[in-house]
Amino acid sequence: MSPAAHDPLNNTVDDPTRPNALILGDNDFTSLTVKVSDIVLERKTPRAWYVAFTVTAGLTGVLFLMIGYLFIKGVGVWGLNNPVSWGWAIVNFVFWVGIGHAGTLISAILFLLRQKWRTSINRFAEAMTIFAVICAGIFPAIHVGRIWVVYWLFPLPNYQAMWPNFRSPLLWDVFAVGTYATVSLLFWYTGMVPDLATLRDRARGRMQQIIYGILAVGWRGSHRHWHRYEKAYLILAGLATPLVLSVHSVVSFDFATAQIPGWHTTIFPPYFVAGAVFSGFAMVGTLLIPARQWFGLKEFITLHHLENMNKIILATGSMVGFAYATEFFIAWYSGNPNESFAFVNRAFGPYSWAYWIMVSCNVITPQLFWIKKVRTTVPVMWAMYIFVNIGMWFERFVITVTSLHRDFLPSSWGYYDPTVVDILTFVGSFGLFFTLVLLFIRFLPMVAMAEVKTVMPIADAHSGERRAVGDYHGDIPAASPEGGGA
Amino acid sequence: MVPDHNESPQSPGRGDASTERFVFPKWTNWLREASAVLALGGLVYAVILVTGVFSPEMSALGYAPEQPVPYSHALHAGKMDLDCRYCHTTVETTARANIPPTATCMNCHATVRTQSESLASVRESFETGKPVEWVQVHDLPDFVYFNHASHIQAGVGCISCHGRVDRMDVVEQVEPLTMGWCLDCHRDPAPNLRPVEFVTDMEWQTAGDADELGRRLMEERRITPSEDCATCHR
Amino acid sequence: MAADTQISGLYGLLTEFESPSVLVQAAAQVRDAGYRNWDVHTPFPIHGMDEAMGIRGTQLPFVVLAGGLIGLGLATLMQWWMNAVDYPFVISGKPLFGIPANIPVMFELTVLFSAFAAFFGMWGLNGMPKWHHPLFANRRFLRATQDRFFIVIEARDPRFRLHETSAFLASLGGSEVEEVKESAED
Amino acid sequence: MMQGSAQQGPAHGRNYWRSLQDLADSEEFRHQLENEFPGGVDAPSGMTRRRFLQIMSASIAMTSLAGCRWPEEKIVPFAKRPEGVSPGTPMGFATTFEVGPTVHSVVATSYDGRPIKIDGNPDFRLSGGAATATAQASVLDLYDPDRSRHLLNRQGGSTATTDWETFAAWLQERIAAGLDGVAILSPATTSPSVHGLLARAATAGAGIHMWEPVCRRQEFEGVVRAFGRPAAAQLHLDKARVLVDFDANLLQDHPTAVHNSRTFAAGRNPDADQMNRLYVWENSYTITGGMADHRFPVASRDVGAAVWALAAELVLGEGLPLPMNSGVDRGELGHWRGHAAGGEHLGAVARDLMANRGHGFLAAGIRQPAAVHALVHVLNSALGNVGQTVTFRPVDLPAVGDIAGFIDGLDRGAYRTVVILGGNPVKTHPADLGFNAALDRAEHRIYLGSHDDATAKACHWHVPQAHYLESWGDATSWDGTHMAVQPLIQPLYGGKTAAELLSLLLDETPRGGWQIARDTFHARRGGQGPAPAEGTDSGFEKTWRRFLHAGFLDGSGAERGIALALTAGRIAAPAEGKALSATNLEASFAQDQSVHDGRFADNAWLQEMPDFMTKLAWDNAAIVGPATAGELDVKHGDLVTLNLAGRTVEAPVYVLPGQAKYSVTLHLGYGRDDAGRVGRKAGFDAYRLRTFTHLDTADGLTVTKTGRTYELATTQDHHAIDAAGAAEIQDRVPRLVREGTIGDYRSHPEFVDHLGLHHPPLESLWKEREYTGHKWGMAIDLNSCNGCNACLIGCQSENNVPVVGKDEVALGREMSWLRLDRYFLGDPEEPTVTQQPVGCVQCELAPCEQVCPVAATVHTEEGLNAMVYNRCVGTRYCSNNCPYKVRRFNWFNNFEDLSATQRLVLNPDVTVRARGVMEKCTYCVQRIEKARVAARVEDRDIRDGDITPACAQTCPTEAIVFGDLNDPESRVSGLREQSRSFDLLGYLNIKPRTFYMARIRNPNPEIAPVAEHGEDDGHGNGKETGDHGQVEQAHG
Repeated sequence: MSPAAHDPLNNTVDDPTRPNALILGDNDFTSLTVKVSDIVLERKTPRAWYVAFTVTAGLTGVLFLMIGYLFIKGVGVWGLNNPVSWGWAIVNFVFWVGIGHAGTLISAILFLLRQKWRTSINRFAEAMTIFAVICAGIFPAIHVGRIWVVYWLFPLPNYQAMWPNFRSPLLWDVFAVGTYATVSLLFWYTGMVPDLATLRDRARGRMQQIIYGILAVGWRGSHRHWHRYEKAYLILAGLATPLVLSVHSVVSFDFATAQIPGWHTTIFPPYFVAGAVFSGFAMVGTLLIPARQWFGLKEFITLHHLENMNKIILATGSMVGFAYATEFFIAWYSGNPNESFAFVNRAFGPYSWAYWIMVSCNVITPQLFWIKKVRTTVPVMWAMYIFVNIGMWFERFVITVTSLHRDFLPSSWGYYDPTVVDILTFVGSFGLFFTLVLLFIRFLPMVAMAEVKTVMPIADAHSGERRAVGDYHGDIPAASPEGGGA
Repeated sequence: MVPDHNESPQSPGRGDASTERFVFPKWTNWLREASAVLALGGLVYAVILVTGVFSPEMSALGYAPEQPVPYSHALHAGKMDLDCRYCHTTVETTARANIPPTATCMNCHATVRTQSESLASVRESFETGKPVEWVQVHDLPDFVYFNHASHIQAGVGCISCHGRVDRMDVVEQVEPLTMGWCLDCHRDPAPNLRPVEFVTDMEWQTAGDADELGRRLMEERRITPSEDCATCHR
Repeated sequence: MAADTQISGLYGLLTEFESPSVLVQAAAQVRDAGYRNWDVHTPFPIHGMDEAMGIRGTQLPFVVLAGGLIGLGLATLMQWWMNAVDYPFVISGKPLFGIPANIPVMFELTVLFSAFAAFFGMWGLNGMPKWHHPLFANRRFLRATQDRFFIVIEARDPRFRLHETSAFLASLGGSEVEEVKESAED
Repeated sequence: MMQGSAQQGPAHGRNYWRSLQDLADSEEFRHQLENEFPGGVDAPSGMTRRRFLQIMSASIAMTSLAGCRWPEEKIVPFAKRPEGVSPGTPMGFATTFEVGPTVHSVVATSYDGRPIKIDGNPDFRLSGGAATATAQASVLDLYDPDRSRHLLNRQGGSTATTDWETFAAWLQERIAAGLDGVAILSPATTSPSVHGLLARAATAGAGIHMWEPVCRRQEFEGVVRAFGRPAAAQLHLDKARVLVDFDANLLQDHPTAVHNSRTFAAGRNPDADQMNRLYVWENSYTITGGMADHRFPVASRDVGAAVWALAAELVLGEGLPLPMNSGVDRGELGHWRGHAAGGEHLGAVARDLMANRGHGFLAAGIRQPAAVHALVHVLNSALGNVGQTVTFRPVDLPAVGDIAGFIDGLDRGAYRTVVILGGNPVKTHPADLGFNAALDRAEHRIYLGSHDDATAKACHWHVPQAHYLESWGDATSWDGTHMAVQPLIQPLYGGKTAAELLSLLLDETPRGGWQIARDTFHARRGGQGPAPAEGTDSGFEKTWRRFLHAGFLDGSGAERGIALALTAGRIAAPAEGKALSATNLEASFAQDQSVHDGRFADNAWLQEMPDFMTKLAWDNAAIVGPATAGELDVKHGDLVTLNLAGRTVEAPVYVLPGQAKYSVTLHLGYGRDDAGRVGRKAGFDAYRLRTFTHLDTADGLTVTKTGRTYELATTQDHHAIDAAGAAEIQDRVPRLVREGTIGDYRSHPEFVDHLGLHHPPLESLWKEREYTGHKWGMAIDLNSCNGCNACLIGCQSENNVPVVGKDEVALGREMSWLRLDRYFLGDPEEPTVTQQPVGCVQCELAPCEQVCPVAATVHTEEGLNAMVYNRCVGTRYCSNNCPYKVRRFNWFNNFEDLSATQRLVLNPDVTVRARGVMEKCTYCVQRIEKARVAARVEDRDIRDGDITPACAQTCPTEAIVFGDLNDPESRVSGLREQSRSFDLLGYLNIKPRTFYMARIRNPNPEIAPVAEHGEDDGHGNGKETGDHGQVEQAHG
């Protein structure tokens, strides 16, 4: 521990007498504001950003080309077939929706749980949520056979006098994902308004002042506003909490309410939610590590934050592993031969390669986070995040494809191979995702300044007073200098 | 809106006078109400668009294309009181109500108005065997299977779908013929039922209560219109 | 009096603080002085300020409750009317209306409408968006969203007397008191 | 515009729904109207009702895409409506479809003048309303866009389009001096008209030769050897209790296969006192082998030895007395007793036959030499079966030469003008005779053929051949009935029939097909000279009309046949060849059930129809058994070089369970590089290995690997099955396809219930819906179904099921609404096989419905699982949730590439499905609605039997029964009550409306000791009583 203890940026020291600071360095309100908002307003955009943006925009172009081709030719351009009617498109949908869980989880659930360390990363995670949900939303829309009538899924009055079928899990999906996207967007935007006002007030260009001015809706930091704002934020967090649990539950209903062996499982909702949080945190980490490195945010997004995330990854990864084991147990214990075979086939059938990739990445890899050295070493954890991302994509692949390819009647057993269009569409969705992330870090405040300010020691109006247990400002180091802003 | 304050704090927290500040003019506060109105209006507009403008009612109602022969139903079916079935012979027995062959026209027009200019193309068709190309007015999508015979046998009058053809010089579509419209009658056929012998009668009115008669006919003739999708779509 | 505000085109008086703890005490004094139309402007919400300013709880939760109930009712009615009344289908031999299958949409619409209520309710109660405000013209006030803390007493407050109020503000421990002008009509 | 796109999609949306009416104003259609039916009709009044020009004009024409409304459509009525025609109402006409010596009496359905469907002629005894897959698919050939459209004249490397008149003038000048030096090469035909004309040609000096790649010559020779005269054996399988099939494939490769299937199935009713028993010796699995109670895989060349061994067992072992003139030497029999080809159970078979003398039946296949046939006839006679289960109709075989004589004549210079009456001999000729070189020697070569194929290209004149639906003609059925061939449509491309071409050669005033058929009909009734002119002889007209109406001349056939007495000379025993081994394989040439001898290579329905056993579509393959494949070290899909006597061809390997060891089956008719767009790339050409001396089987085949692989498209086992999967299949199939022995069935009629999955009682979470009106259901009797594929093509034809091509089939995207699941069970070398037709079973608690977000698939009041194509958005969720995987998705616009002519075959009563739309079996709901309207118009209720789905209509064994489950009197309700009925996957509590009747096998107790079936569910005693129809729900 000792070498780490000398590192001024290491706040992961296990010392029960001295809680780790959440914000490092000699930062006050001013320096925080400057450091974060200058990324958007002052600093010259790094050349690397332009290179990265060119690449991701190109990939986004590929995505739309593939969608255009799909639109002209039909869903047959993918590798789908009769037993496997859902392939990469649905896998990608579940994958992206899953990733979209971290943001709201961090914002909402950790907010309700008074986890102050969330403030440094919640903006980033929420943004990522929105972008992941956008990527996710593309797939169910384009995967239908007749894209031009997809609006029939909405309960709109029409001359056929028909309504959608509310018993279908796909319709639940429409509502769940739609609600989730909407509420996440509202939540993200609400949280961002004070920071947009900061940008407005620091912007020097007229255009910037106007645009950020419009977005900031006239925020002027009035406490009467803050009062309702905090209430609204709390309520939104309260609403988003069951929502975040429900979205992946509903997505899991797509599978769980079907009767295909390997899909028809009551364990799916919790298992999907755990997996979603698992993959979401991994994706947040994947993006956060380069971002904090390149934009000098290590003092705000500290090793402590990363370590906490790694602990959550460890916890949810273990839940996922437990779920895998439970599935097998139930498959055997139920005595249902079709169910048993579905799982034997997963592990040892034609798709066993996918299954074992999934298990290695999702179950074995995260267990390394038990080791403190592993969960506090940045390059190692970044590699782990990549593994988890891969593993979680394969989890969805395994669930979707291996269950479908061999169901009840052996006569209809088949095999599914993706086509180039499948692959490019998926790669293109990453292009879109990273394009949006790049635009976000270039044009919007990456760290929630107003929120971080609240957890800075100097923010405490009662500093010096004895802290109440569970107080919102709980973990402020007693030894930290007072009135740093003076 | 030039700020009236020139003192600039020297801290990095900006507010310095080096740049001009943009302050939104006062009228922008009206945009709040304006955007709310716009959002609500947009919603209403979208609903109207989907239910109304996209509906076949908008495009099909009143459709009255010009026909190659200026045949007047008002004259033949109205003034001269020809029965519909004189020309549309298969309507009672088959799915389609046929358009009469030229020969049917010539039954009369071999002797009546033999020199009329407007009948020139009819005579030509009869001589050459080349059919007259009529423009279809009541045109259902091809995935809809409508059967004239079963409706006629159930006692649905021609008028229910085609309107007062006996008053039309040029046939036009007077009912929307949309799925919702079909369903209205399938769900409550009574008002549109009449004794089978009067199906082609354009003037027929029941002396009593139409609904009551309809219900009686439904019972007598065991008319239970189906709402199953497969009835019309297969 | 309010009248002299009108004449002078004065919006109010503003004073600046550097530390939240001083601000909270200052706010309590303003509250105790009986001012009503005044406000505190801070870059982040300050714990204890509600009490210091004497702000009572907001109505927002009731707005949200109403929104949620509307969402729930709408979802229930919509699903029942659409699938069981207006166009009933026989689907997998199931009942035309059954609560279990309708729960997800009920839940989602409840949350959606609640969230809309919270979002729009909050901005509505805050009177926002409001892009124009006299304070925006003040250079010093730009730091209210960054690192400084302000107390503003509006000229329309019944207790507002330009000199007395100005002196009162100066006594609170902030920096120099400044006049904020009402903007000209556009 | 808006409307159109909203409903039908952008760009080419129109084509989806409107394929029928669309074509009407297209360029191609106008072209057809104006140019391609130019001539008048040759039978003025007889043809009136089918005047294509007039009738086509009744279709609804579509014009421009103008306007904001959807496109303006035009109605083109008749100028003068023909009598008895009402637009949009289908009409049926009886006619006859001939494939070589096989004659199918069919009813062709015409819709506004377009033939759209072929069904069996219900009035004709030998078809009984059923038609084979081939016969049903024949309608598609009519609209084949690659058919020859013009009479071609090829001279010196240039090809000129000409017409019939020019050709006729040239020909008549050429033969003005007589027919000396003229050779006619004809495929096999049963047409009395053609026979008469050929006989006249022979008299006039022409050389007549016949070449049919798959013919019954040896069968007739066998009859001659046994009985001294040619005769057609009439089978009465319903009277047979023990059947022995030596490579005969009686249920498929026989002129009366449809009738055989029906009579065989009739004899297999497990509820009757007697149930027949079938023994089969064959090298490659056939549908007959699939129905066998005992099947013995043996190389095709060794089947003869098996017959001798059986004869020896019967005569020497069981003391069967040999009749007079049997021609069998007892001493020689001793040599064959216990021959390996017969297998170890021959004694039991012999005893079974002895116990059922007069009720047994033995048959040899057409690939077996005449001597084997003769011996089979001797055994049938000896066992007293002749006159009981088999009778004979004496025939006169025309005196014609064979293809070797034809080539010889050309080589000698005796033939200078050659007339080939179809059959594409350039492609199908035996590889060893130098046919092509010989043909080149002829000065003038004339070819009548449907396609501009290899033979057409080798000839100077190519006359387009009329499709049978365009032709007047006649035929003779296997029982001798005089059959009518009459057109439903004017020849699309000015085609001619063989009789018409022959008439041009022979008659001073060439006659048309109508006149020729009438004249022959007249002669057949004993008349002299030409038939009376129309309208002059009312008696003649009356019978002629009755003949045309029925499609056959009633009473003209030999329904019973006669018994013949043996007059056999010595029957030679088969020569023993060198033992077969991995280096000395047997090549066994077989007709293909899809393309036959190659003539249907351009029929997309047949190409895509999976082989009933290999499930292979669009290809043939070198079929080897698992053990042989192991010895040869080849795998499924390996491309190998087949070498037979120095001739080589590359072919992919298909490893088929149950294939006789060291026997390689090669199906003929593929690898047609001269075929049209459909057949060009399908398979390899086995004719290149087939010599005149070894037309059926040949030893000495070697197989060498090329190291390359070839993608074979199958509709089952799309992907190689791993060991765990294979074991699971073996475990699962007995629950899916339930079967037992007759012993089990008689002692425990409920044994079927115990074969299912054990599960707790099934309960629904909600109150289930009651169906009080009609409750449609379907029974499929696995005991009768032999897997002949007829239902599959019937469904395809009725329901506009698209063809998707080999690549899509290989991906697993075949569209067939009905599929035949084929499962092998047991030892891969000697497996049993079962066939199970699976279409949508119309679950009452349909899993597909609840997952559809737009309610595109919902239940009707009668319990049908309706699929609304125009509502479907294509999420494919329903297909995922369908445990039977019977839903089919339109991955692309499958009708995009069809020309206007090809679209003519579509059934206008069924929506043509768009791209992106799910489709599936609907129990032919269009027929249900039609019956309902008919009942409404007639003001009555629907009766049992009013509605027959296409699959049930055409099933040769009547294995499919459709009806109202709420009607206690209906046939289907009766079947539901039987203890053999079971639900497929019933334990899912989805309540399928289609149920199956378990298969009952009748093994010889001596061979298979009374069995374990019914006990192998592990809880055999846990039987519960209950409604048998619901057994699985009551008990697992």
